[in-house]
Amino acid sequence: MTILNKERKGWGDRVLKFYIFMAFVFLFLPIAIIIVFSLNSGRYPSFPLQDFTVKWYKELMLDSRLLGSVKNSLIVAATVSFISTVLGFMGAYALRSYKLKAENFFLGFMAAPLTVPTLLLGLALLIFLNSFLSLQNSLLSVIISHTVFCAPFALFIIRARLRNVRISMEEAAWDLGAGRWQTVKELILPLCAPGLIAAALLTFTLSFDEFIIAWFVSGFQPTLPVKIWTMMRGGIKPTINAIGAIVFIFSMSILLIGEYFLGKKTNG
Amino acid sequence: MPDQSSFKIEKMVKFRNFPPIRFFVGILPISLWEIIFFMLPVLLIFIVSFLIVKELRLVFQWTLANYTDIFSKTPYWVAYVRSFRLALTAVVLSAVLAYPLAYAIAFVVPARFRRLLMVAMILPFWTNYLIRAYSWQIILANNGLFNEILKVLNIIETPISILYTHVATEVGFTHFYMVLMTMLLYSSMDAINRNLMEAARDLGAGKLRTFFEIIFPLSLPGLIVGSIFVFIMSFGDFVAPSILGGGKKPVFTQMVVDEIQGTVNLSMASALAVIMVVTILIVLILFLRRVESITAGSSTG
Amino acid sequence: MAEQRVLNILTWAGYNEDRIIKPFEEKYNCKVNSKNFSGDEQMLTIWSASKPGTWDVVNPDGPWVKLLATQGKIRKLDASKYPLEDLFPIFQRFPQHWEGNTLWGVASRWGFYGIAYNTKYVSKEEVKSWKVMWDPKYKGKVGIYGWYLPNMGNFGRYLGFESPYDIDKDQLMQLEKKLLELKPQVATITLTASDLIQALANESVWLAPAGNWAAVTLKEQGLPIEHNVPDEGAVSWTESLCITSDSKNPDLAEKYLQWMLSPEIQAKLAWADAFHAATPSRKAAQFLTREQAEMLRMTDAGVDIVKRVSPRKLPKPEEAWKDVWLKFKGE
Amino acid sequence: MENISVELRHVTKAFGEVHAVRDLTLQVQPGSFLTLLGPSGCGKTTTLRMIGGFERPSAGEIFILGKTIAYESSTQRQTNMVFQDYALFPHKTVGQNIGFGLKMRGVKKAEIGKRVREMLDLINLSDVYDRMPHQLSGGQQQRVALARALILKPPVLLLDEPLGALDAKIRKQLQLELKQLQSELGITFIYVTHDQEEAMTMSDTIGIMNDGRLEQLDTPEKIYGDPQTLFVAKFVGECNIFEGRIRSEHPDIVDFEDNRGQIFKLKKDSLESAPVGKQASLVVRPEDIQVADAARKCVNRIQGRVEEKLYSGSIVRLVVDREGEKIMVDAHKGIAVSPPELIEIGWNPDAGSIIL
Amino acid sequence: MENISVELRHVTKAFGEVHAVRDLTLQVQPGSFLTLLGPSGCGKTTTLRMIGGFERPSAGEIFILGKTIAYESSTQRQTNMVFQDYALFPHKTVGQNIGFGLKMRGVKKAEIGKRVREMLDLINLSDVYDRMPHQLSGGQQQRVALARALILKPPVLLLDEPLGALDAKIRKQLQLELKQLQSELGITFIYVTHDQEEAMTMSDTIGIMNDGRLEQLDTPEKIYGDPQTLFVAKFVGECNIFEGRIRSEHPDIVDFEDNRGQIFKLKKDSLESAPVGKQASLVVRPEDIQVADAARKCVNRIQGRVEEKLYSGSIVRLVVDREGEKIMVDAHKGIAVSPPELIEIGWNPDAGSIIL
Ligand SMILES: Nc1ncnc2c1ncn2[C@@H]1O[C@H](COP(=O)(O)OP(=O)(O)OP(=O)(O)O)[C@@H](O)[C@H]1O
Ligand SMILES: Nc1ncnc2c1ncn2[C@@H]1O[C@H](COP(=O)(O)OP(=O)(O)OP(=O)(O)O)[C@@H](O)[C@H]1O
Ligand SMILES: [Mg+2]
Ligand SMILES: [Mg+2]
Repeated sequence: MTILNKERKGWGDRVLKFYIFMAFVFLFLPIAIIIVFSLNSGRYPSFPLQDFTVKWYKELMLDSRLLGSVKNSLIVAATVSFISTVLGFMGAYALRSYKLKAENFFLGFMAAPLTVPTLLLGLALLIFLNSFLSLQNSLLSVIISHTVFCAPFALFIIRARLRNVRISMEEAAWDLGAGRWQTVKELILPLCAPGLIAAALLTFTLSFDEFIIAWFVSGFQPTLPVKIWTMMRGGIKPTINAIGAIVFIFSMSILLIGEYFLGKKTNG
Repeated sequence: MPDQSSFKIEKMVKFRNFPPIRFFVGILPISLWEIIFFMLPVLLIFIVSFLIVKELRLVFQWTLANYTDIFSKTPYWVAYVRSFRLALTAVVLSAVLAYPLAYAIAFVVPARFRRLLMVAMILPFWTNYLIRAYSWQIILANNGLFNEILKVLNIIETPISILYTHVATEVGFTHFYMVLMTMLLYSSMDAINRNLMEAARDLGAGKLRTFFEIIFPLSLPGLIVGSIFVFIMSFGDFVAPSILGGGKKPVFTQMVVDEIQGTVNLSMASALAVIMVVTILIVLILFLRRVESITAGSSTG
Repeated sequence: MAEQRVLNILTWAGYNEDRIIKPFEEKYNCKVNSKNFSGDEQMLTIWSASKPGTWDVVNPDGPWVKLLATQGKIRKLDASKYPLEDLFPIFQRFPQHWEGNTLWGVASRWGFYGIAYNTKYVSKEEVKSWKVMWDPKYKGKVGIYGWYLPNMGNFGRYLGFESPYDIDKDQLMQLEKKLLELKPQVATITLTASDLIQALANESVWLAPAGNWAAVTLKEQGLPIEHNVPDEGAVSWTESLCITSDSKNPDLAEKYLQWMLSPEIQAKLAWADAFHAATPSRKAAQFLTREQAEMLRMTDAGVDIVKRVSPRKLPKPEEAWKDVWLKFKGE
Repeated sequence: MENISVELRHVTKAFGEVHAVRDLTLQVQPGSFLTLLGPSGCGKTTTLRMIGGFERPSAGEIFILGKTIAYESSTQRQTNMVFQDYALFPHKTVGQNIGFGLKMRGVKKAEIGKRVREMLDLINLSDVYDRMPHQLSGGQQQRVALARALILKPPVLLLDEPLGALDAKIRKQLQLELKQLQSELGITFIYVTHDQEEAMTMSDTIGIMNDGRLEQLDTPEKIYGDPQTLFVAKFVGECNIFEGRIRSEHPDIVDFEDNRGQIFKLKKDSLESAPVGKQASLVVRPEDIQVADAARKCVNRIQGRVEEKLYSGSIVRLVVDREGEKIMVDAHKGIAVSPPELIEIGWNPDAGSIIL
Repeated sequence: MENISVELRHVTKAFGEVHAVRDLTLQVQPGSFLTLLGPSGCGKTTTLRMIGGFERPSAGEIFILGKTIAYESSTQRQTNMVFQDYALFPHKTVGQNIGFGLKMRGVKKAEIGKRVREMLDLINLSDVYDRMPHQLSGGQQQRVALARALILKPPVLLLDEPLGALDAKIRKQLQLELKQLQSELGITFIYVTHDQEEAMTMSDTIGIMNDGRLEQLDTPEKIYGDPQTLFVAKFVGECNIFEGRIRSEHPDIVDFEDNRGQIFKLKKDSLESAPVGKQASLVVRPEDIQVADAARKCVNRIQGRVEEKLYSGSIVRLVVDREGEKIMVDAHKGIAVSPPELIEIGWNPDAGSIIL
């Protein structure tokens, strides 16, 4: 590679690496706290710590409704993330190929769902989905509602990335006989992969974490945050910490294992 | 044979060659989704904001009362300004914190670790927002981790009050929005052709100048989108301002939440929401117009 | 399994916990769907946004029962079907539920407000009066749950209004003045009750107007939190179970109400996971430990507290009250 | 229409204020080799891009094999292009880049691999199959870009300076390969180059463009030997230009009088009519001018003093001064004249050409 | 050290398995014009990039003005580079691109504007000041890249095919401008080009590279007239090569016997010693070979049959068959021989050169 990559011995790079470390400490600190208190016997998380216990995990395992809500959340978040990324990509890609006169207006329209307070949006959607579309309160309602604000989100992210993909690449693919879809598959998708991954991850996260709209429209199939929210009426309970800890440890393990094997594959 | 009129195509950027069928295929699904599942419900809100609530029931009686009410009550405006300030602060903070992080990941970290870091960064946010917020409480409270550590280190004697001030709110905001911002910035920076940095260095730009002249402008699309998101989302959030900020100095969304949750004044809540949405949208569209012209050149390589 | 019947309930937290619902489902071979809310207004919103016939059982606070009855949203109950005699006497012919000889709902849980305080910082003497809230010593140590109804009611009692929800303009002005004086003392105005509990637990707040259940829940953990009803009195609350008029399964709903009133379940409800609060069943006490029953005042002596407090009601004119609250909050 | 491969009718292309191509009309026969030549920025790339379907003309029409261009569908494409900036796919290996078109046509993997390797041999890059484009040198990238289009053997191939970054040796070799492929497969080539020699030796037809306009479309010989405009004359090779007017017209010969009153005789050639008295220019190439002994046998003769004698390879360039007017003459390097000798130079009627 | 501008000592650069540059040693005098010439992929760009400080050598050292390269700091740079792929800043206008270096040096805005406009005039692009790079043609972009480096007038300028995308006219003009600037300002030029004529006419020194190695470093005349290796001989211009051995050595002249037993006499020239009996090659350029009358006066003569006669511009290329061996000869186009005539060709001792 270039010399730019070899200059890493400079102190500037060391400072930046230290910064990455500190940033991750900051990002992971609350999770560490959550994990610590999930193993603490006290009902209320406050210092000093009490005895070590795994009883919260045991309790958690017995709560079928809670586990059900984890499943619901996974279904919702995965679906929302997928639909949003697809819709967002289609929109962003269309915007790229045609200079819309009212582009700013369109973008404003796309940003609008993010500006409405979730509480109100949830209420409006509840009334709308129930009375106008007579959609029963269900996971479908949650998926629809979350996609409302996740899809524009994905659109903006992907659009920002697509702007950096040179148009001549597309022209070349097209010239070589690639159809629309093939150009997208062979060229656009790989080249804007970081944007797509970011969009998918962020929309997944937003949906997985959203509870107000979900609370309104989820009906009898609460998502995890809704479940947690109702469980927290009397203050947070360590079982909730235990869920947080499990979700985190589980996803982190998957990531590390996946990365290990992917890394092996690319090195080999 | 193409008719002459179809050649007036200068408005289209590249690919002006393609009639907009494809364009509609791309743009329609998301537009329809938003029109059906967003515009229509919001239209409801809009209509409701011109009605009144009596005895907890909507009364079909057109009125501007909600709006005149809002304009006449200063607490709303104080809260509005506060929301605006907090959101702007959140934008600045998360940008300032995220930028070096994205930069470091894009340009300092070896390529094979980049994906790992990007995904690892988002994982803490798969635990619930509320749990995280309470976690921050534990850290920031008077008898919390932060103050205890400072005490042990003999830096302070009496605890610093952070929890239940908007400093804590910003900590809560920054925690997530910094990651959001980092992801967007990274995805922009990753696309920068490294030759350009060499060229800038060759022409005598130091690392700093190279950064400001090349990397920064080319990462602007990401920064702008990130700022828009952070602004809107922090403006609309009420969890961090309530749980961490303490609610003593309520932000605008807390007022709206109160109207729904505490007092069930749906029409008032709708009116508040309408005001909020409209102002944000106006700011946004004006902002986008300026920004699009600034970053227009960087679109094609 | 033949046609499994379904019961949809819209309740406060606790009523749908596994320990309570599971045996019911098994016993009647049915499925209970539930949704929790955290305020009557919220409940109404959900209810009215749902399709008619969605809900079988709703769970409003006492003062709302008759309002719902006049709107025709709930159906009459057959008093003979319920073990009302198991309840403390005060709840047997509870005025908020009876209209002449018509019964609209049954009491299912109750509690009262007062001052929750941290015994490390606040003495028992001080909390004999609401006055302590304004004590400069506790500046920045007072927590408030951000719902206007209980707070303004409590402070109304402090100002000597016997019936704090039926006050005139002048009295409201007095209340407003007091509230605004309180603002500098306040550390936090919380969105939910759990936030207030959290604040008490991490000692960001030393004292707060709160329901007794908050203190009970904390005390159980060995935290130095006590609860006292000041001498000026306070506000109380009751939750009621009602059957909707458009219920598709009124008989199953009736079974559910009976189930919820059975002493064993009442005990479970009292010591629910979400939070601990008193239930009106006198017989339930035998399923609780002595300490538990005493903490919740589920004893013949304890229940007397109800006489010293005023029931939480809807004020008139509501708008004026909200304005006062808005000023307090937004100050 | 059947036997026209590519046709442009009054095609104009404007980018905002900038007119890149103006009123271009052009026909290319199937299997022929057309080269577009012109100064930098004259609109060559834009023309190719319009034929390739990447830009829509602002006005005018383009036909390929008798049909208007289908800007939409890419599967039925009749053209392929070698891009001036290569446009290699950065995330694909060299092999994948070259094989891309075949893959799009659903050719089997093994077959693609085989043909890609053949192409790599052809462009002398057998050992880079698995490299990424950014790991190649500039010239290697250009060859890959060429191979990527070539492998598809389309009816019409558009090449935008496909050999510009290559050294003379490999360039010559590839010129031969290209020419051979072109005639073997009957592909129509539309070729852009800056190398005049390349244009001259490879093309059936050369189009000289200037500022978006097509100045002349002709065989290489005609372009060189019988330029239609002064621009063409000056742009292609070097030339001496004498200003003057037509003096008289004979069946085969035209008399041209230059501004100094000397009369030169010229073959009529391509001149259809030579209106007597009209202002015109006479163009004579340096290598068409004879010196010394040979000059004395010529019909048109000029006296002049040798001012400079410059060696370059196998020829020698003389600058002859005719009382202030400089005339360039190319001679074999063995010539025995040297400055400041007074000499006679001359040329025959078939050597010069007149531009009206 | 003082009077050496750029020095490379045993520099090697490997990209993984690929050795782009091998053991390169080189000195460039201040104010001189060095051209690197070589086949595509031979390591020219890599060499320039190492001198420019963009790549660190895998082994060896590089000195600029007597100091090793500071890869870290860019502010004190002694070199500027014209990149082969231009590397124009896509988000800056042409004016901002060209003015970038001056801006970095803190030059005042007005001054920058003035100097940028001067540069734009120099490169014949006065009217694109406010355009974005992607709105320029390929050749225009290249000129902007050139201007961007040129405006800084550094002690050492590195140019990687700076005129490759330009047509002959503007190319000639810019060659002159560059040469003039170079000698006026005393800038050291290290230049990469594929155009041999360009290399010949502009350079003080030419370095011929092959597969990462420097084959010969010499003046253009020597490179052309006295190649040290067969590779150089073949790469620069065209040549006829006779294989054979040294037969005998005289004070000034060497006798060379080709494989057919014919003896040719040659000037010793650069040959320091010519070990008798050693295998060697004799190189003769086509234009150094005389035909017909002139041939008869030559020292070395060969009989052959004209096989082909190819016209190209002002010269004619004869391919002469010497019983299976093809010999290329360039003659003036007036020559009166044609296939399959039997002719005599020849050259004098100073025309050929021997490669051991
Ligand atoms: N990053 C890289 N990784 C692997 N090989 C490389 C890399 N960069 C260059 N090479 C190889 O190094 C050799 C020299 O490359 P370089 O770019 O110096 O050639 P060049 O002489 O400039 O060629 P050209 O005239 O085609 O531009 C080439 O064979 C090239 O494929
Ligand atoms: N997108 C654009 N916007 C404005 N002007 C443009 C654009 N693209 C090309 N031009 C202008 O149109 C003219 C023709 O450009 P074109 O690329 O066809 O030139 P070219 O003949 O290929 O030149 P070169 O030999 O330098 O590649 C040039 O003057 C160029 O500056
Ligand atoms: Mg071009
Ligand atoms: Mg190169």
